[in-house]
Amino acid sequence: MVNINFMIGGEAGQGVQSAGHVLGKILARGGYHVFADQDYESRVRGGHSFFRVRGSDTEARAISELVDVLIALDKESIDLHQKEMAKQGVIIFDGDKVKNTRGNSGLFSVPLERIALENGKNKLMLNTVALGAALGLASYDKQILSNVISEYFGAGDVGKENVAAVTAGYDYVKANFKIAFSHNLTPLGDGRRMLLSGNEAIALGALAAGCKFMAAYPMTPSTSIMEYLASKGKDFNIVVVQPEDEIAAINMIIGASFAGVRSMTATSGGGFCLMVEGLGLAGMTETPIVVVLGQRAGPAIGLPTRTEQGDLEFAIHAAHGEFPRAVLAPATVEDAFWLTVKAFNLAEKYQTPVILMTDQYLASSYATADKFDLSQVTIDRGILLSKEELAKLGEYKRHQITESGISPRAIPLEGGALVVTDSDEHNEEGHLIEDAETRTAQMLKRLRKMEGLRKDIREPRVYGAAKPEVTLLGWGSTYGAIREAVDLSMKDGLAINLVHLSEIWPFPVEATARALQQAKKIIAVENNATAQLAHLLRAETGYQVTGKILKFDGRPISPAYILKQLKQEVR
Amino acid sequence: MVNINFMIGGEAGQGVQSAGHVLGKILARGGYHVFADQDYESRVRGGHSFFRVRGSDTEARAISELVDVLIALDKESIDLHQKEMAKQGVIIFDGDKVKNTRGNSGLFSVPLERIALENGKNKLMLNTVALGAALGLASYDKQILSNVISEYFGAGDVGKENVAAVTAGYDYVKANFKIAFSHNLTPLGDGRRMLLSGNEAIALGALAAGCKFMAAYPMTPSTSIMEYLASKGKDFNIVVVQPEDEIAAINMIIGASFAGVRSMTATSGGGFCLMVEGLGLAGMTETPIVVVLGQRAGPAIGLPTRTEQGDLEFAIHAAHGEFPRAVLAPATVEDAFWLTVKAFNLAEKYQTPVILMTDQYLASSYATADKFDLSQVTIDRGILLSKEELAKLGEYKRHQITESGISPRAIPLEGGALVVTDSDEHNEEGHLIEDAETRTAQMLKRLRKMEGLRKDIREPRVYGAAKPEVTLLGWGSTYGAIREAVDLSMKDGLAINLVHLSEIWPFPVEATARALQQAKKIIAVENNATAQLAHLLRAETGYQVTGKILKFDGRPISPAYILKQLKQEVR
Amino acid sequence: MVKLADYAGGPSAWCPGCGDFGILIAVKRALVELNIEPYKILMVSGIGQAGKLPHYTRGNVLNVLHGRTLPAATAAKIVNPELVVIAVGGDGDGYGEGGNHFLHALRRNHDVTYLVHNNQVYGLTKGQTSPTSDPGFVTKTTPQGASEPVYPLALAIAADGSFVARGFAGDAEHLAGLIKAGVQHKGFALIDILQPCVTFNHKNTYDWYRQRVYKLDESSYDPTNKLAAFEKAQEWGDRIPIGVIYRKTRTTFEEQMPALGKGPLVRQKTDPTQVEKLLKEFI
Amino acid sequence: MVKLADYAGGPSAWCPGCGDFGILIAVKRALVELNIEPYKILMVSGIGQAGKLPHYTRGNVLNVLHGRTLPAATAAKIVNPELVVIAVGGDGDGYGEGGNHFLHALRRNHDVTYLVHNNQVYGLTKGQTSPTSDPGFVTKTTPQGASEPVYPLALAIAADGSFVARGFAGDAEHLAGLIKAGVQHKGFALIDILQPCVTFNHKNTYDWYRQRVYKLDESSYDPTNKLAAFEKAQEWGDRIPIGVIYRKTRTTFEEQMPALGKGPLVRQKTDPTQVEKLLKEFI
Ligand SMILES: Cc1ncc(C[n+]2csc(CCOP(=O)(O)OP(=O)(O)O)c2C)c(N)n1
Ligand SMILES: Cc1ncc(C[n+]2csc(CCOP(=O)(O)OP(=O)(O)O)c2C)c(N)n1
Ligand code: SF4
Ligand code: SF4
Ligand SMILES: [Mg+2]
Ligand SMILES: [Mg+2]
Repeated sequence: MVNINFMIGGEAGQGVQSAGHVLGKILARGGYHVFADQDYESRVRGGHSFFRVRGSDTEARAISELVDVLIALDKESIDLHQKEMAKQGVIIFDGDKVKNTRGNSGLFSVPLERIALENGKNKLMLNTVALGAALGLASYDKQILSNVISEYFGAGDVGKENVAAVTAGYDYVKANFKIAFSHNLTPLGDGRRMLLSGNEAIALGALAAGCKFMAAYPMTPSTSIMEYLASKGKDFNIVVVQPEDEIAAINMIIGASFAGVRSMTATSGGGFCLMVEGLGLAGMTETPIVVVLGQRAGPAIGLPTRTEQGDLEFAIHAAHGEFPRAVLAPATVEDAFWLTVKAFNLAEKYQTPVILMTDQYLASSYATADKFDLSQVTIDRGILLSKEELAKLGEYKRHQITESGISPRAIPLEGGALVVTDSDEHNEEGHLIEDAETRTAQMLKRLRKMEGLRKDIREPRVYGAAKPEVTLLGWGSTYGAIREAVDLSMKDGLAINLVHLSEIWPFPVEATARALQQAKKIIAVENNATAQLAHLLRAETGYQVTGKILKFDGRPISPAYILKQLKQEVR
Repeated sequence: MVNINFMIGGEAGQGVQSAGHVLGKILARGGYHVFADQDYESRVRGGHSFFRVRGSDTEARAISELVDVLIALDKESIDLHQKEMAKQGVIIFDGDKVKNTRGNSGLFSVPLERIALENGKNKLMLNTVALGAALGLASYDKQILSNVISEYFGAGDVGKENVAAVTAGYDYVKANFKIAFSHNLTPLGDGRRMLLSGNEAIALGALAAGCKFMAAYPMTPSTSIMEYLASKGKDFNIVVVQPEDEIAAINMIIGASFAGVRSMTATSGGGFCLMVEGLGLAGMTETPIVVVLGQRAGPAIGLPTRTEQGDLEFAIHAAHGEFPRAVLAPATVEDAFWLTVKAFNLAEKYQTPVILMTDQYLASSYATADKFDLSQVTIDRGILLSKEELAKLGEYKRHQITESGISPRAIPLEGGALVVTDSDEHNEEGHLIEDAETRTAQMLKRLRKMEGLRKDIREPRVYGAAKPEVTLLGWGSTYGAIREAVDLSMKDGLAINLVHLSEIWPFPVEATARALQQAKKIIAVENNATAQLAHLLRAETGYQVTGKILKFDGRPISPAYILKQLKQEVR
Repeated sequence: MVKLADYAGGPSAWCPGCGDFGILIAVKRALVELNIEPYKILMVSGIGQAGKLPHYTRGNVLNVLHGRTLPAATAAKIVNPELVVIAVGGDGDGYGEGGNHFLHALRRNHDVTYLVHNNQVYGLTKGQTSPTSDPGFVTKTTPQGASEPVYPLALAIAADGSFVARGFAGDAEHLAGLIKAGVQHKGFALIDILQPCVTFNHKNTYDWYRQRVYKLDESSYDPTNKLAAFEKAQEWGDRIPIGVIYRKTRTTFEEQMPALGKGPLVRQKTDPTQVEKLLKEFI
Repeated sequence: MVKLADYAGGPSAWCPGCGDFGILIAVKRALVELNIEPYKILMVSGIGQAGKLPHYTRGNVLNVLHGRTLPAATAAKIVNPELVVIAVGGDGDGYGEGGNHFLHALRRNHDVTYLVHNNQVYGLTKGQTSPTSDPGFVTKTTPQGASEPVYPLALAIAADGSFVARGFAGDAEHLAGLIKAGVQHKGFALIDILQPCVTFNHKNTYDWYRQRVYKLDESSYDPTNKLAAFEKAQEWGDRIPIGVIYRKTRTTFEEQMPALGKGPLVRQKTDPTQVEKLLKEFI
């Protein structure tokens, strides 16, 4: 099994991120499974950031913590990450620039800047040189390297210079690194997998689902969704508005959806707080909307560029009053695409808000995925009356009471019928009322939609031992890490399995209870401090977890962390 | 046992509310226990509203639904409430004005307007005439009548005219009502009880607790709290600001509290939604604030003048991220006073937000209460360093890590030390940080405060049979109604009890489990559609309710409603 | 031809004599005179007495939250520029809770007509101060008297609003004319309407307004001069101008959106396979 | 005497060359020249690059949420008028997310000094459009170019702000003068500061500003004339005025509050038994 971990470390502004991204692309092009994540501070220049890229010949679902090749763009990167190096790991650094590295082992100096200047004519290309050096160590296919680099930087001069730089880095290592490196990366297959981040997958999902309107206010880690969609505005007939605040954003998408198009917003916890009243409005007026909630470490501003799963119970209970909603939390980049599509379908089918929960980890991690089969994308707009149907109907009632709780929808102007809705409690016609009977009938109607919705929620994923001694319970972005921890533990002889939810509300009560029936020890694994899924699980099923593996320092949960904690839980 | 129920019905603008309030005062002055509630539409004139006043010689904790005397100021009041009349109930109406009342029984016409014009010189005083008539029926003490009326309307002409009007109404009935009326209300004792509403109790509690700053944006049912406090601004040195919106309100009280004074806001669900981000800011910066959340029927605007308990789980989980908070929900008007005081103490002791949950029902219901013993009010400002203590300390760290999680507080300028806090994760000094260790330490520090807080939460109230066959579980404002239902059921021979929470978060896990240990059937009684306390109970204790008595039509739960539903649950 | 009867709505819950009735009549008249059928109208309203207006006429109606009319209204217009979008709210709704949206809708110049029932008080919640209450106005929340108010017209001009007008509920005919002009104007049209609240505002009554308002006459007043308009917008006291205070031609937000090139978004079809070309970028 | 060293703060996380450094220097200088000790200062800041400023100097610091500086700052001032309260934020923070508070703080005239680091872009979130981005400014969220901006100075004048000024981060000395004047001004003092963002705004650079800014000279420009000030506030393009654009004496919010009659609220003692007299009203 081939499995190699690269890390690129440096200051914000040194191009750590783009170098990491290109490295991922190069590995993916060679047929490797790639998983990459990033760590950065809430600043634009300086500080310390790093990007980890794992290449593997089997599916790579998380980062493993031991680094085989560290590209250290500054001294701090060596100091901070030395302890994470694998036994035979190599640290590539620029000895011309970084001094006083005595006491560190595995160091290999490459005159990055000098080579960049000589070959790329620009010292900023030292990243590219370093990539070449790193891949030279692993004797990677040189042609793939230059292909990807030239695609990335274009066919012009910049592209050519970068190809020269990467090649020179590669050659330098080949010529000067004399010891045998631990990994030899021969390309596998033809490498037609995509490499994309959680946010990119969501943006693509929104386009595939036919989202036509997005209003959002920038907020890490969700900003890149709106940025991506804005760049496709003209081509895909989607309007992206950056309004004055998040309150405007959610109320805009309600207006847009009422006017007839699929609409979404994306934010993080702080912005979501401001959207809560609008969420209730969507619930009351039965307006379909999709809200992406990219979690980060709270409370308040917290650690704005770091990850957490601290908002689950908030998302489920957000807004005063009671109304149906769905809460989905993709496990992987692929899930992010498909659940975005599903979010739009559920929102329109049940005419109610759907919250798609990610976190900084999933949003900005890159993973390889088979190309999405777009023919599998279905668009279910729910009961949406055509002009002809409306004409036949005669009188139209926006909030008609039905058995399913779903009232046929009509689009203002387009259908010719008058569409009336109210944020106050209203009658079937949409006009405000005060009486107890109509109120009760409309409440029950709306809440009945939960029954249908619940049937559309998929069961938890169950993975691992059939007769587990230990069951790990997780949700959302931690899937990959927990699954890998299960694999590793099984190899160690532990009968362990994973029960993982990516569609959380309405809670799949029976399916989850069934999945836990065999469980002896249930250990919640969550990227938060209070084990929110465990709390919800008990409320919904009565199952109580016996242990908790938690992390709330803004950093993602890794397989290694789970294993370490597991040792303490299971003795 | 004396127990009489009055109802005054009419359009908004006809003075239903003030008449009802005066009636309550009159009964209270005669030594009766009074409970009164109101029902009104979201409009200023017209529509239908009513005010119910119950007088009793034992404690009156809720409205009983059978009306003994209905003062119908319009025909609609007769039509709507005829069915609620007690067997021997009397409907007082103005036969000169209201025609076509055939088919209705128990009607007694009093020429209200004519008497008002003759005695009060103003037809608007017909309310007062009607009060006189109603109390004439019950042969109430005439002197008390005129005393209270003249206090209420003042010693001037208006007062005198009203006294004349009430007397004339009284006399008219005495002269013309020939059948024996079912109730005879002889005054009891000296009547030194207060009659006040939930909101008035909260406002008084805030003043007693030394609240010096309130910022709030008008929202039913909480507006009258700010209105009361504004009227006392000069006398009690409290600034009340009505800012541009609720976001400003909560951020203002955070600023005010940081600057050193006890601060509060009050709102309803919609406004609370907008405050959620600020709530998290208070949690993160460890700023004590008190937020009154007066619930009304949601979602969205819902039924803006009507009651509901639909926001419990929202309040407990509101805001992204995880931080300590307390959620208190007064059971009675007395509770409203004492829990307001407690809210300020908890907020300052634990330096975190406290949410005081009421609802339209409690906020605008009136009840008699023994005069609050102000000597029992304690002010616990927590660890607040004096100038001297700070000087001794040398270096001051706003977010010092301590065993209790509580860091000593200092007031900017006043203490001389620099007080620094940040909405980002921060170190002990209050400056923003990025590292995992400091983050974890500060999270744990903040969450440790929950341990102390939990100890300060009182146990559930338990009332009724020692060995119950049935246990009713409730929270907040429904206490009176449920307790009365327990009394009535016990009389019917059912072994039943009540377990009631008015301090809900941190959830009193052990005390509640203990209280439920004996329970065979647990029936949740909640003024909402999804039984939120029941959900929370299961999450916290594992106890699952066996039945639910719910109501979500915007109207309060009455003892009679509980009994009726109970028959279906317990067969 | 559209008739007044086509705009007959449900029974109202306003107080007898409320200025809102005059506004309701003016709205209906304007739409009838413009010969617009109800199904082409979308009225988006906030919460307050003013926010109930759409229920008392006919059209598509989206009644939203307190203060949030403009985001919903402007987005609906983006999605379907063929809808005639009218936003309606009160002074608290629009200049208090919704002040930020007001500012930004003005600058972005969405093609929406915005009617503000400005009674200088909070009506529905029973008489608290409003951002437009006259200085010193005493209410239960401001026993010391209100602070200095916001100046909606001056602000609108400062924000480069493209149509800034003031009407008076006591003159429905003149107001109807303003509403017509507002609807016809391409861009954001603010019509601030002096609206007596007979129940809670005993200062700014019908009489008080009647004694003061005067109509701007385009023959002697040029509403395209920004500086003059700013000065005119300050006039408040003995004389209060009504009419179009400021007018300007400028690009609307919708015109700036390349995505609207193929017509209303609401009529664009979705074909998931179109995304195929994007997927390739990730390989 | 207070020295510059008394205001030495922690290491900064701004980009080298950022205009924020000039502002930081100006703030420190102004406070030193005013001889105010750090413990008397309360800096309330929002979220953004600008919001970090208080960490780089010394004083009491309340760093709040994005857009919420003014509510927190103004309330702190009400509670303790002896505090020198300075609010700090960015253009997105203050005119975008916080636009409503901006409007209303101006009209209420709280005695707070408000510094807006106006780099015409969102810095901390890496380069999106801002409400003050020049029209047509292309960012990742506005590939079609930004819409018309908000005009903070014009708005502030329209809102009857009592001190409206513009400074330039590239001229720390002049800016320090403005900050001093702002702090000394009784009432709300807005200082909008042109601040080059060397990383994300490649249009409005140091050079771009330097070529355009000129100082208003009180000998030839009268900042008390509202109409002239409104006109001056419109000037943007080849020439951009810096200095005090508008100034007016008017009652502060604190002065209107009867509750402040006995001195700062923070020093008022609490005696629960005082409530006894109120309880009687309920009997
Ligand atoms: C978020 C929120 N805050 C407060 C309210 C309560 N509320 C309803 S209407 C209103 C003010 C009404 O005043 P205005 O907008 O001037 O309208 P008017 O009734 O005077 O026409 C308020 C504060 C609400 N519904 N939602
Ligand atoms: C409610 C909320 N929305 C969004 C954000 C994300 N955010 C942080 S700073 C910022 C904008 C920064 O721009 P600006 O205020 O102009 O400050 P600058 O960084 O340019 O100095 C945003 C959108 C946030 N922290 N909170
Ligand atoms: S309260 Fe005032 S604004 Fe509301 S309906 Fe009555 S008169 Fe009109
Ligand atoms: S991104 Fe711009 S505003 Fe932020 S620190 Fe860098 S240069 Fe300054
Ligand atoms: Mg109003
Ligand atoms: Mg900025």
